[in-house]
Amino acid sequence: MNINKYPEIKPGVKYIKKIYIAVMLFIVGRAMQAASRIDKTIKKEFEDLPDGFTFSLGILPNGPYMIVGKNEKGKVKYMGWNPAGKKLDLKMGIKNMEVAFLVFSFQESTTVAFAHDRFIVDGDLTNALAIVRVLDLVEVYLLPKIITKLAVKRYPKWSELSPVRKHINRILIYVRTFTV
Amino acid sequence: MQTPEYFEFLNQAKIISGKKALEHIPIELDGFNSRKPLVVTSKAVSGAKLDRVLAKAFYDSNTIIGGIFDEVPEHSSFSLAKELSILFKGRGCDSIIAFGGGSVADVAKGVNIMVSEKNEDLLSFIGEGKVKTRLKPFVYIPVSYSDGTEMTNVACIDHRIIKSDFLYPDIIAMDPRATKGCCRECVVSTAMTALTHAIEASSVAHYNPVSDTYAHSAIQFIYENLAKGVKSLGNARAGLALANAAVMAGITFANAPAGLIHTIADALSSITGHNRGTMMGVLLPFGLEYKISKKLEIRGELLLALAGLDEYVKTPEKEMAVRSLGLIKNLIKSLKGALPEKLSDMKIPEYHLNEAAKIAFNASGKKYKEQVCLDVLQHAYEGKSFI
Amino acid sequence: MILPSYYEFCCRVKTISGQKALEKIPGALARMNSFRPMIITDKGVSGAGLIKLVSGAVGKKVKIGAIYDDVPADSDYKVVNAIAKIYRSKGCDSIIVVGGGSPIDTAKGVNILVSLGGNNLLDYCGSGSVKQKLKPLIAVPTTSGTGSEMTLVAVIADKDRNIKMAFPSYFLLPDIAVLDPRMTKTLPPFLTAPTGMDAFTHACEAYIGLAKNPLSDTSALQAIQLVSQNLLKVVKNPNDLNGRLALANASALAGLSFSNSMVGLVHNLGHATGGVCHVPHGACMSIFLPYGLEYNFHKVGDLIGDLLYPIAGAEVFAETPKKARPEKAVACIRQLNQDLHDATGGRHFRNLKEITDRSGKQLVPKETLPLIAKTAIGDGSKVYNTEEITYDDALMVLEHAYEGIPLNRKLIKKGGKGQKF
Amino acid sequence: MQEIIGTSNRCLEIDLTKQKFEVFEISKKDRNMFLGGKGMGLKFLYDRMRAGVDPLGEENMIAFCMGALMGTGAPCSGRFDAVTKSPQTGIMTAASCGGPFGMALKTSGWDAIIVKGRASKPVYLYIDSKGVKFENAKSLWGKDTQKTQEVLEKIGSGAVVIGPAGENLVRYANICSGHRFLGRGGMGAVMGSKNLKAIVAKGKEFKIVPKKQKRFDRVKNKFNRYINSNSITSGSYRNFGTNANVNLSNAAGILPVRNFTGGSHGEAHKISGETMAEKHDTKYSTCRPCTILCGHKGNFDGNYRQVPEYETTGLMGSNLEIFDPVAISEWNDICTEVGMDTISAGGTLAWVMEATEKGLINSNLKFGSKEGVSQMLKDIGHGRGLGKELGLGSKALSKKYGGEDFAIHVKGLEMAAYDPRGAIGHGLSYAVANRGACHLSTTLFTLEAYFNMASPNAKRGKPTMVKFMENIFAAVNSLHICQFTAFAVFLEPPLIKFTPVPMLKLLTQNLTPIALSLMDVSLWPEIWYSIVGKTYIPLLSMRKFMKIGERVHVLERYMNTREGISKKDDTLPDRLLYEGRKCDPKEKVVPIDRMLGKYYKIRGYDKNGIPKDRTLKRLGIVKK
Repeated sequence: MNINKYPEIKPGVKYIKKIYIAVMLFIVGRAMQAASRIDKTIKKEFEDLPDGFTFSLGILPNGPYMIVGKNEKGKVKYMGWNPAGKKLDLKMGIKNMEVAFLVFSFQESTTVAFAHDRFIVDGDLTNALAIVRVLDLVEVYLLPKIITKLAVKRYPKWSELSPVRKHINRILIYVRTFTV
Repeated sequence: MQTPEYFEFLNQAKIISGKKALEHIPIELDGFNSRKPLVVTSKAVSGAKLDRVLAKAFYDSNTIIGGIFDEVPEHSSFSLAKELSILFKGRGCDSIIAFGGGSVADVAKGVNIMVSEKNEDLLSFIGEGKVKTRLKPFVYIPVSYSDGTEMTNVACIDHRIIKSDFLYPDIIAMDPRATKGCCRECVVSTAMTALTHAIEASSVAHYNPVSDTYAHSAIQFIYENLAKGVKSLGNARAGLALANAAVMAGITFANAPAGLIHTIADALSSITGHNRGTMMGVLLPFGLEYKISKKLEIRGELLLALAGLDEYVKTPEKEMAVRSLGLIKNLIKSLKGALPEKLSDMKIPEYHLNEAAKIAFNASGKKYKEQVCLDVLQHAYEGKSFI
Repeated sequence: MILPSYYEFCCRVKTISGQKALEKIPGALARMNSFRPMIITDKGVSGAGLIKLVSGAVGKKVKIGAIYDDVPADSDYKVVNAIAKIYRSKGCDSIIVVGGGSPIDTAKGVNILVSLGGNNLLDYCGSGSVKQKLKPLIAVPTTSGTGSEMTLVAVIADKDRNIKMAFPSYFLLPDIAVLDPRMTKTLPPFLTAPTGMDAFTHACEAYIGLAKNPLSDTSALQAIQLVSQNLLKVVKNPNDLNGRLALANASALAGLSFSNSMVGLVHNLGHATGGVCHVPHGACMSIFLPYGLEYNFHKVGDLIGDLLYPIAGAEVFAETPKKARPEKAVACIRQLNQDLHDATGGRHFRNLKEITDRSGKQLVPKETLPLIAKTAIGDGSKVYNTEEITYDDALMVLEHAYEGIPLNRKLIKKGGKGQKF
Repeated sequence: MQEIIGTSNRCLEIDLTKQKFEVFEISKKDRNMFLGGKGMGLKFLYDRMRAGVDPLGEENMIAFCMGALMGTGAPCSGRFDAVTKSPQTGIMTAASCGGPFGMALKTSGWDAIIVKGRASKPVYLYIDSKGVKFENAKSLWGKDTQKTQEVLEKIGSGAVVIGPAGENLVRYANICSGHRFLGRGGMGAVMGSKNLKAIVAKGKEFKIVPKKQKRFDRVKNKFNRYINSNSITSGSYRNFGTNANVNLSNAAGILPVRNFTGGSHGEAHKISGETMAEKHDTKYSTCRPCTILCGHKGNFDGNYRQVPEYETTGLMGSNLEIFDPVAISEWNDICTEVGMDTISAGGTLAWVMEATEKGLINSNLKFGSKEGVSQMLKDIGHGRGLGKELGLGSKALSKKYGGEDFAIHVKGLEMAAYDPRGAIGHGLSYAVANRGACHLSTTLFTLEAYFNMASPNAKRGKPTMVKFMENIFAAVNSLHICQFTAFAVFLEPPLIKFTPVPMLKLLTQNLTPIALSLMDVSLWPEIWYSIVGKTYIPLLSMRKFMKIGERVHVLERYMNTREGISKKDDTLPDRLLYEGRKCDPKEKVVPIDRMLGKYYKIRGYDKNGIPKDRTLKRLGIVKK
């Protein structure tokens, strides 16, 4: 047998998808930081988390990641994309790039992705669920209703989130995400 | 529902099935601490460019493919296994991915035994239970012509059988891209193999509740999707469902003794060289008819799997077997000629029947009498009904 | 049958079930090249004389290296470390665990330590730390309910820090589960009932859960059928060995099913109630099950309707029109609870109010309900329920369950219509 | 001496069980439809034998059919055919031979004999113009082919005999006449199973004359002219024998080396025809009558032996990595004496050598080592020890011991010494040939690899060429005339001789039917018509002749499909389909699947390779 006929194949990189997901993660991370200051529900969720709590959401095994945490003062901060050298209390990972792309292009909702075993959660599950609730709400703010309905189990009712408040908060969050 | 006296069951594989399943293989392998798999496949797969799809699925991971060997012929051989084991060791691989039909899986299992047991002499493992150590991680990716025997604990190399519980695949990854139908005949023959295995496994004398769960899923999937899969070959959903059925049927088959129809079809196809699955498809209705005519038990749950709950609860218990048979016959009819109606349509010489009955008798360990086998064969040959 | 667009299924456990299944253990060990097993169990089991039974069946052909029978009710990592030390000093090469959830979890932990080396289980904390095949582990369950012989997680407590650590890995699955009716024979009826209902719940929830898949479906249906046909019989006649075996099978099937499709609201509330009020798991399950189904009617009504067949049998199923099936199924479950209540002389509970401990003290006072609801939304099971669960929802269900009245379905907030899998 | 004008049409049907014989006459219709030789033999068996008989059982029949040209003095016409169901492959096999028996039988006044039944004890048959005598063969049983013939020479002028291999039912035992053989498919075992040691014919009782003598002479002269001017028939084959192919094959990369793992070898020149002619002082020793003169005898270290044919040299030489003409000629002689096919024997030996190397079987045979080969060949012939198993052929062996991937056979018949990876059209021919891996079904390798008239790697046009040549050769073997005359007939007509080779290559590849029409096949029908006295009409008669060929070929295929042959059998060994060779930088393999579909289509077979009813009706094989 001629061994050279069957060469080793080193894994390549899907650049376009990677960049798309990195951008999405950046926006979501920034939006979380912004929303935690504007929306009361999100604020409360974060208050219940222990001080100094840091978590990462990313694509296994090589990233990109987004890291969000509470600083000493209890303020939520987007802490960049590099998990190296940070103490992480909770690591949430999507099993691979293709699936991440499915999730971030809203072809598969977060809940379904969870049901399909596509997430790996390392850390305290209770905190993870709090983060999932926050992510759901952030999505409600960031995206139009048609898309968000695909992504979450139950779109908030009027009684829970009035349209007026939603739109005002949405604008504020967008502004804060892309400014400071 | 009766309670079984005693049963055993094992399904070693983790099954992952569905959209982007191939992309999950790197992380699954990582769970076995494996970073460098050797991919074994055949020209049929690389011809459809699926090997490239697989290579792409490994992008953005830390897993290096140690090599894609795509020249496994339809017949598995010791010499090929040996050469592949050299490739495996030369590249320093630590796991095997088999992507393709029966011979691919067989060769991969052979290689796995050689490299894991560190013994070049594969011949010394022939027989049952000669493999004693846990083998390297083994991933199997079914294609549309995988009939389920790949997922069992048997490797058949050069007509020699190696059987051991360690030979089950560790991971079975079904991806719609790989299981899309390739040709009508393939789809029908693999589905028929699976259907026969499932039906026979769920109607053996020893009732096994776990095996039944797999068998019933398989039967239901085939019944609901076969016509669709044959009609439009590109139908990814039907293809995936049929692949699922094949996997489940394969697993039950591994946990149950071979049934009458399987044994006869096996014997006849080994003589004539015709496709075994087609043969099973032709023989299946006649085998069931035989059982009904002899008042042998066919469990009512078969109808449940075929027709669904509503139909099942309405049918009186006595008519269940006949009704199931009718449904299977309808299914075969709906394939519109992709499956011959009787053996004589396959232009099998009639004198082979005697020979096949004899082989079947011996292969079954004298469980199925020669006359019984011959009876079924002759009815199937002429297309004559038992009832 | 529903084929989800993606699913994963794994159950590497070889099931050996039947009368005299224990006698097959030596042969199975030999096939895995091991000849000196260690037996791990708890005091209750050894007190009931079951260990004698096991060692009698196994010991004829294989030398038993050691027996450890002091596993506490909540498995602790220190116990794991201690057992691992004994395992090594006696030169064992495999583990046989006899008991319910706690011993099995402990044994899984021990297996990590003795296979991967090291003296402290905490070194292997976190997912992804166990990445190779471990030593042979044989599980012999003594309760027909938890199904932990079929699950891949080991939950082990760290009492110093007051947390529970989860060790998820497919390698933690036992190699073999041995189901022998002799092992569950001594279980008294008032304990048999809730454990049976536990398995029943696993199966029901697996069938309607978000992560359901074809294999979990069929095994769930089988399990439900086995329980509904045998549970009452066994509770009334504890010496029915065939019934016992059927329940053991049902438990294993349910375990196989729910470990791959996960569970929803019932477990969500059940875990929370158990955690806050220390109520036995099985009791919570049987109480919450009807509510768990009712809560999801608008999303997976058809599936719940399917359950009527295994619960009530073909005749009832055929008589009931399609639309009424879900409600009929729930009614049948309530009836089953009632029957068990009668058969055990009131020791099987129908609602939260009734739950009392041995001294007759009420375990779930009404004031704790908000606390339970708050705990519930932090429980992982809620992810796999088809309908969203918020604090208000949980509280609403709890209040109904407290009284034991059917759920007022107008109070359920509905998000979307059917569920896609 | 009495005269037979044209053909006698008288045949014998001999029943060994009852020790009786009948005379019957070939109808005019059959004669026109199947000529004689192979075609007639197949027709006899088709009419008389049901499908599925045991080849070694009583019900099997063997037909010896003389060519229509035999005895007239037409060039290269001293050949006869035998047809039977092969014990090696379980399907029809037809072989042709140039030994003295043909002429003897024909001049005894018989055009064909059919032997059926089984004698209770060894017999031989004596045939003269009056009929058959059944003689006790006790004294001959166990004697080798040459000694048996020495005894029989005294009573008749030609005989067919079997050696110990046939008696021991070696699956590839052959039938010997003189030093020529009915080689392939194990006909010797069929005779052996019938306890029939030999058939001897008195001969020289009749003289055979063509009906139109003048016309016959004219065609014959033209034929001789072609043969004498062709470089192969009058040059290399005449001077060096068929071993002239060794150097050609080696250069083209189709010489089998080490059980078909390589296509050429540095030492191949040692066994070439040129070397043998030079070193071993070769002289003619051929069929009679013959114009080409390809058979030779030579002096091998003091022993005067028949020079091995190319296939023998290839399979017992290079394929075993042995490059010693003396050893090969010795083994050739052993095979002659015990009476077995050198191609199958060589192929089986190569399989055993490789299986030994891979540890599948225990033997002392090794590639490149002469040790033990002579002994093994004798053991096979006499059915002793491991030799007994080797006598079953490589298909049965590989089924039993494993190693089917390197068992080089098609349908059970071992492959002749042309590796189709260097000539893929020939690969298709191997796969679809009726009797197995037969090189004589078409000799496409000559066009692809030797004369460069068709590209060896192109798939286009190959199915058409295979069909064309199969038809021609089926007709030629029925007519019966030596297949080598095809070189002359194909290559010598002016049109093709003076077309430049590159252009021919382009033509054959892209406009195959036109290229094929350049070849002048008219000589064969013309000579046939002059003998039976029919009027030759140029194009029409040629077409008719081609249709006869097609009919014979499809009839044989149809009979095979009744035995269970279908598409699944029309394939090549895995080694040729999947394994590239080192001598070939591109490591090409034979892309059989792509050519097969086209071939079936133009042949009128269905997708599964079974002749359609329409085709059979068109050819008159079944009634309309």
